[in-house]
Amino acid sequence: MTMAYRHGTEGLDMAWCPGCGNFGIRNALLKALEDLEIPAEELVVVSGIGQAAKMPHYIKCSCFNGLHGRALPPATAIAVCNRDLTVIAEGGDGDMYGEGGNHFIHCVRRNPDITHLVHDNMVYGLTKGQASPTSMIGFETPVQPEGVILRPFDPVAVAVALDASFVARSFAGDPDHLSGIIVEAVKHRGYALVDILQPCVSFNRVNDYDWFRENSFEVGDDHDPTNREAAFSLAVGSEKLALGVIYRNEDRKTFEEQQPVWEEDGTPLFRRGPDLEELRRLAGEYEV
Amino acid sequence: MTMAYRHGTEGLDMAWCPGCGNFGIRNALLKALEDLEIPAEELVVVSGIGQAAKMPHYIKCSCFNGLHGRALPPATAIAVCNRDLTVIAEGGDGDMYGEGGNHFIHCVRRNPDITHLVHDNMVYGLTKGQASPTSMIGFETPVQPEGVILRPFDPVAVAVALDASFVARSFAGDPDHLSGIIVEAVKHRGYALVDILQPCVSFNRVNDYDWFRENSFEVGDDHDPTNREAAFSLAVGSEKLALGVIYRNEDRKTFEEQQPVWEEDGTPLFRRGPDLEELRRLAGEYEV
Amino acid sequence: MKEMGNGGRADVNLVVSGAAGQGIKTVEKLLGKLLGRTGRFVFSTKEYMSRVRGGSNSTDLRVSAEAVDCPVERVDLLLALDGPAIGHMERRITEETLVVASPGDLEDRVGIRARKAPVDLEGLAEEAGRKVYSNTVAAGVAAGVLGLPLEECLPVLEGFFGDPDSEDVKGNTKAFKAGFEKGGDLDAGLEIEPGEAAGMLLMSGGDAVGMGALAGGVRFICSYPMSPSTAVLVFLARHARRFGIVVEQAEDEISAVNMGLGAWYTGARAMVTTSGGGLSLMAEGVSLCGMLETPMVFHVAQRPGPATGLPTRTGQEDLELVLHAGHGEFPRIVLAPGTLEQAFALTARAFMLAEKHQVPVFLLTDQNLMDTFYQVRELPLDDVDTTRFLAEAGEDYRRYSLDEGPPSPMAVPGSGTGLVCLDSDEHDEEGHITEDLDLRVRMVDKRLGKMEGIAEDVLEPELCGEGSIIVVSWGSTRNACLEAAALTGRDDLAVLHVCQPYPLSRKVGEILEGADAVITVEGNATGQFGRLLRDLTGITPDAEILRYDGLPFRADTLAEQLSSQLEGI
Amino acid sequence: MKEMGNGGRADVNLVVSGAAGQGIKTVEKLLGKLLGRTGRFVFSTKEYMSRVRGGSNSTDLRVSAEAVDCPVERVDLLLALDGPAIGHMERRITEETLVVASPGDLEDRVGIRARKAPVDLEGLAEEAGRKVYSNTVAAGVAAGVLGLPLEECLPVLEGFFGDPDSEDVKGNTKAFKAGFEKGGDLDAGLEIEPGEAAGMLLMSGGDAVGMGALAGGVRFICSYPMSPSTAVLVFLARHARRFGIVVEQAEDEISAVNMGLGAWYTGARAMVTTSGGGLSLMAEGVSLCGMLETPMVFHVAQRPGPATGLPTRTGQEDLELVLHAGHGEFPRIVLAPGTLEQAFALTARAFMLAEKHQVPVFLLTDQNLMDTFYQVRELPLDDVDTTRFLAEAGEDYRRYSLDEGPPSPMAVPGSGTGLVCLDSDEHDEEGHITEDLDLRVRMVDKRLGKMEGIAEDVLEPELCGEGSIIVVSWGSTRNACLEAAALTGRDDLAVLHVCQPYPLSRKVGEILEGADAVITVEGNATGQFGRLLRDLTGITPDAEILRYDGLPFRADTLAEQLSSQLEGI
Ligand SMILES: Cc1ncc(C[n+]2csc(CCOP(=O)(O)OP(=O)(O)O)c2C)c(N)n1
Ligand SMILES: Cc1ncc(C[n+]2csc(CCOP(=O)(O)OP(=O)(O)O)c2C)c(N)n1
Ligand code: SF4
Ligand code: SF4
Ligand SMILES: [Mg+2]
Ligand SMILES: [Mg+2]
Repeated sequence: MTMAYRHGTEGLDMAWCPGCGNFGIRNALLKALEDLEIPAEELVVVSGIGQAAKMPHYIKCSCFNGLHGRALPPATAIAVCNRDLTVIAEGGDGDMYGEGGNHFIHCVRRNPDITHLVHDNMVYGLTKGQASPTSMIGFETPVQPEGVILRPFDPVAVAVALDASFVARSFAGDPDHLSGIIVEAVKHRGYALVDILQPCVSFNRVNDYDWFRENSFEVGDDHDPTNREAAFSLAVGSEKLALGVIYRNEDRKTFEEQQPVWEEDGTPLFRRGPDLEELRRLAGEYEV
Repeated sequence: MTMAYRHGTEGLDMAWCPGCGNFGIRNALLKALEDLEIPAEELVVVSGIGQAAKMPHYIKCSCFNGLHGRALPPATAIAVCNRDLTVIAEGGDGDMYGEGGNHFIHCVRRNPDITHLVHDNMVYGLTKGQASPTSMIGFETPVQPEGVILRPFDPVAVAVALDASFVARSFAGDPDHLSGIIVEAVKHRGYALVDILQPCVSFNRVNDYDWFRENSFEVGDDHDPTNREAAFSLAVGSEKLALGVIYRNEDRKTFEEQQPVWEEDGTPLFRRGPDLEELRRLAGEYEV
Repeated sequence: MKEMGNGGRADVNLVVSGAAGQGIKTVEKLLGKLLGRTGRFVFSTKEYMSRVRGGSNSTDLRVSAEAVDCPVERVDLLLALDGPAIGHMERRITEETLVVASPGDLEDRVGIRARKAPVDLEGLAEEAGRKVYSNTVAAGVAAGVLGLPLEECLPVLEGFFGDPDSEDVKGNTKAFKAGFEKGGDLDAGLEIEPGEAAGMLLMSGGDAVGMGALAGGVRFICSYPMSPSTAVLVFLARHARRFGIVVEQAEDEISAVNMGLGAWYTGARAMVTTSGGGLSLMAEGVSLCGMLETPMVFHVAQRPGPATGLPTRTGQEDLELVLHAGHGEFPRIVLAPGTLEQAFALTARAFMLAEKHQVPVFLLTDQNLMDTFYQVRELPLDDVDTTRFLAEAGEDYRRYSLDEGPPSPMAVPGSGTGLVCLDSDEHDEEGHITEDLDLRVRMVDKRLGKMEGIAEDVLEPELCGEGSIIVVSWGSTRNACLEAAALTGRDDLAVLHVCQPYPLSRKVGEILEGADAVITVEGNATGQFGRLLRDLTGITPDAEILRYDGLPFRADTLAEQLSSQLEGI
Repeated sequence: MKEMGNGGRADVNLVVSGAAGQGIKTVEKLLGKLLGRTGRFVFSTKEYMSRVRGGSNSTDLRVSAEAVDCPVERVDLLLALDGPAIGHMERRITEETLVVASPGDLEDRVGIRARKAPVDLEGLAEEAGRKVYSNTVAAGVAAGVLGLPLEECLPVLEGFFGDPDSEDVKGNTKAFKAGFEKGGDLDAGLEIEPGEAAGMLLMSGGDAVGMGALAGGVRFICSYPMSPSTAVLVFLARHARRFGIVVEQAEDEISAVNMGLGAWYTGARAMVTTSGGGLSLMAEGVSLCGMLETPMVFHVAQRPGPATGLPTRTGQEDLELVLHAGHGEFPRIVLAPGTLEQAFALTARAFMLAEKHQVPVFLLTDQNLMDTFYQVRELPLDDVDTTRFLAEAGEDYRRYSLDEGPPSPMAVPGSGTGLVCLDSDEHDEEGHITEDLDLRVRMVDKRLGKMEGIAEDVLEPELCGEGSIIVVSWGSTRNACLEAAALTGRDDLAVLHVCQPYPLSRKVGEILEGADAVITVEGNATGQFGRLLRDLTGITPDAEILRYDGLPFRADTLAEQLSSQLEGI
């Protein structure tokens, strides 16, 4: 069994900028995988394109590094076709909420048993600093020289509105908090969103480590994450960003659980061949 | 001035099934346009593909009947390029929340001054009865023979989570209510969603006129639509569907209002030519 | 080449026309069953508007004692379920056509030059119990005109309408009998003798593709509904439990193709079914498929474009689309069945080819093929190649190894202790992102190098006839071309049918090289296959017969077009 | 054909290499300014990795007293900002190359066979105040080696680094001077005399396309960021207020193209800018454009694929994509500029053609063109055709009138009392959905009929030289082909440059007909333009020179390839 956390950084040519929040996320993820004891060969990380989406190249795992914005559909399919695999979909805020926004909505509705890690740096990193869906109003970029005018997308509020089965937020600058949340998210049966506040030191000079610290707060013990209205209030009720598990709905069945293919047989689909005999019977039914 | 409501049904070969909720919506829309006194030549209805999306062919207006799922982007562009036009985007639940889901999210963020009418029949009508994003769990169709397993999309809750500037729901079976809501929506400065419960007599035998009547209620006078948390509670707090104006946020600026092109000049863009003299100056700035 | 169309009554072409919602489909299904059970051959095709109710649609049912497998323009018997149906069919009505319609509807159309047979369909239906039985009355008339034995029909009716003691069966049976009697009384001279059709399988194009997918081992289908491709999604949904398939309706086509690739990454054979517009949306996914070298089967059922076009009609306008969809360069395969048997066999083969060569395979059909049905003797189940091409992921597994292949051995995650890494960027052998530009070149060469193995698996064209003037058909036009060529009565004609447009068998060039003249037949306005032919063989067609009004080629009118083209050659 | 490359020191190719984030861009910009101001000509191109920090990138600056407009492989002077840069450049370093690097970095690379010039860039920078001035030291070294007059350089520095009294300007000036002195001391024999470059415009491909769009009257651009096309979006965003343009970043490419069509429906000239992957996503929108007959300009800046491929590199792999993107059949135009002047002129022309013919126009560039910069004398502003082609919507306006054209006169909503109706379904003259199949045929014929008018506006190819062996270049390879042909020293060569691949001018066929041999040069692996040539002219190239490693063609190595191909002919 090869552990997913085996990788150091030595020998890896990592394309992230020194000081980037992605390093903190990587550390937290490795820690979580270590705690979860997931063998590397049973872990599939699915990502899109962007700086965040390079993660699977920097940890020990199988991966499907597909198209920008399109991580969730393959992640869903992988989870439903082979239930022995642990599936994590990972990428940036542009990737997951911009180009991939429609998959986000419908993946939440589908509720596959996957963990969704979004590196939310409120900017497009890889393409050099345009606004992302979560950029703040007034944020200036080469494409928005007079500042962003679109209302920022609030993934947590929207996920609650979609009745996602697990919704959390954490911070790249607090790897302990983050790894704890990731462990919970992976253990959660069903779709689990972790929106991760992530400083981008190269293109986002506004939302830096300090800004995130000053503009977030930890969800208190008094919060009942199974209360949807309370979760929504927590998400939108304050100027500051709530950190922690904001909502969970354990009543929802997963996508996989409801598939006839898994009702009686646990064999991964790739080990199942065509049933030509049954097909012969079916063809026979076309006899007039 | 040609009034948009001039069209009768005579001479029109309307492709809707007898008894379809779309007729009620059409009546309500014509009534609203009449009340609003919008000249036909200043009205543009933008639609996608589906039974609902055929609406612009059945009223007197200019129209952009584009692709399935893609009504909101052209509607936004039309509104921002010519502020003399009244723009309505109209289509079905599959069109707007399925194929077009990403545009829905980001259009709400953009807040153009358009009215968004969604015929929500909880089914794909034109393609003969598959599940739509709003279909109820257990709804059986040829593609979902054992019933829908995805959690239905709640457009109202999501729009509130996105802080849409106007969110309402109405019912095709109550054209008076609906036309009143449409009038408010069109008058509203900014993006206005009207999710319209619409019976499909051919493919949705579950959510028929009676079902909608029994499973909806009118928002009471005590509801404060400017209260976002209250709006959310109204949207998700009951098994039944709230009808009326559920949320409004008049503080948001529209997309158009924030465009430099409109700051000093009200001329529609098509009447503005290139400024070659200014371009000559710009080119001069490249002299080393 | 098939001998047919002696001009006599070898076959009767019966058309049922009416509005959407009037139950044409019931007539068509019922008659199909009745004709098959009584030993007749039947071919059916339909044309319909993009609406749920109203308008005017029609279904052709061509009936014969011999096998029939393509449409004709000629209408021998028209069952008009409403007034507008007569207008809708007017162009195809001749003096020979027997038009059965209600007296009122017929009178309104005094102009038509046809054999008029007023039958009060609604009245007879009401007598039988309910007005909605009109379509059953019509079916009865048809059965009577065609001279089917009533006693053989009755048991079929029972099976068809459900519980034999139910009101419905009784009413429908009464209605049918009433119609049957009228039909017989018309003495139309349109009887068709029974043939050897007993025991054959009556299926549609959609069924054939669906069963081909089952034979190909499909385990996952994800698609967004789009006419005329939805039939395959519905077919597999119906059989999902029985055959162990995950069937998912996607939020959009982009999700569908990306889910499909995810499924196949785990080794679950996957497909998507869509039409041109949906494939346009999948274009980036096609390119991803090319880069990841993850197999995928794309069923593309064509309809006329551009954009929404004519959503329920037929065309062959998307050949160049499937040839070029997606950015960048990578190999692909395009298959285009011409018969139901081919639809079955090529669909199954598409899965094998996709997995073997790790490329996108396009199965190009159209509304014409999807919505048609006729009898086939049996499905070539024994010829299905069920080989799998999956490796195990050993400790040092490298998904894009340059040591073997092309293609590099494909393993799936969880199949061993090794890791399976895919990357949409240019990548190294392990599947990690690279900026090594030499490696880039080797990876390009490796991907394109797969074309060699693909060429070895190419399907040969089918040459029918000995003539030196060759009519070239591809995809669903096969049967109409064959019959049309026969109908011209000229023995200098041969028909070459291509069921794999890309890559193209060398044979195609060799055969056409030797021809005196080449005439292509295509369902588009610009001659896309003709261009491909010139590109791949250097041969330019001498003449093109193109149809792009949304209707399929029909044997008799195509024969006329062929004849007039031949005059010019 | 241009006379160049006498092998002497007519030009110096200087390369700055280092990690992302080390300020290569500053050196490149500063040197560009210095060279221009002091009368030298400069051509620049860069290659970089898809990352924000680290890795190894490089920028070529080719300097001459004569105009230079394309890259060479040869490196005369390498400024290596860090150790890995030397490794990165190793393949291009010869014994002739003067390598300037810090002593430590040079020592680590004892193997390299080059003229080594150890300069302690960081040390000198620290002496000048801060380590980050290293790149300015490097620029100073370059200026010294090239023999620029220091007194002319200093005022430029001030303008470049901002407020003359600031710490920054002082420190940078000090750093520059220190480097300059070192550079002069090296006595490298790489001085370049001043030429006639004064007063010329130094601009990039991105700038040229951006200004072309302004000249074309762009009023709306909506796009999703994607290298290497984003430069145009950024350019127009910067000038949005000044020129009255709506600039919007879309949520995805699908939104971008549909917004663009909406804008142009209102008569606001619109464009999108994207790369191959983005265009794949827009394919359905392209088809919509074809059906609605609403104009649209697509700027497609190519990069190597498939899928994500090499996002920051160059290639010409998407010609067939733009030729076929979108389902169904409709006319289109493809333009592919070869110079900055063409980039400007063709972009402006794209808007005119789109509106005149009501079709999608593709402006096909690549990273090579986007990221290059050099001097141009002036932009052909006076040649811009600013005609508008909009009608007024009168009372009975029918958007798809068959009475006039093709194209039918295009009016926009609100321009009159009439209604303007567009429909993605097949439609009648008023723009309403139809199922009239005769009308369908007429509408197809009308749409395709626009090809005639388009053909009249086709741009002729440019033939340089008298030779009978013709090197065919398209798009951004023009300048490299011209110089390479000259470098071969053979007078039997001519270069034919095609700036409009589709439709292709008849002239192309006529010219090539008469050639003794045809050699195509393309930045892809399968010879896409060669295929198009065969399709449209019947001519098959005798040889193809293909490059697909993500780098542009360079004149000197291309000349060698040409020479070796010529041996075979
Ligand atoms: C279809 C498509 N469009 C655009 C791009 C270009 N692109 C690559 S990454 C990216 C955005 C990166 O932002 P984000 O997802 O937030 O990730 P980050 O780099 O900030 O981690 C874009 C626009 C692409 N690769 N594919
Ligand atoms: C890209 C694309 N995918 C699929 C279709 C087929 N299609 C047309 S309408 C429709 C759904 C109709 O449902 P809805 O939007 O709810 O409208 P309704 O007919 O119910 O009013 C679909 C899937 C299409 N036209 N384009
Ligand atoms: S660009 Fe920003 S997000 Fe990307 S690696 Fe650098 S700091 Fe991190
Ligand atoms: S199919 Fe349903 S939604 Fe469409 S017209 Fe008929 S009843 Fe209305
Ligand atoms: Mg980001
Ligand atoms: Mg619907």
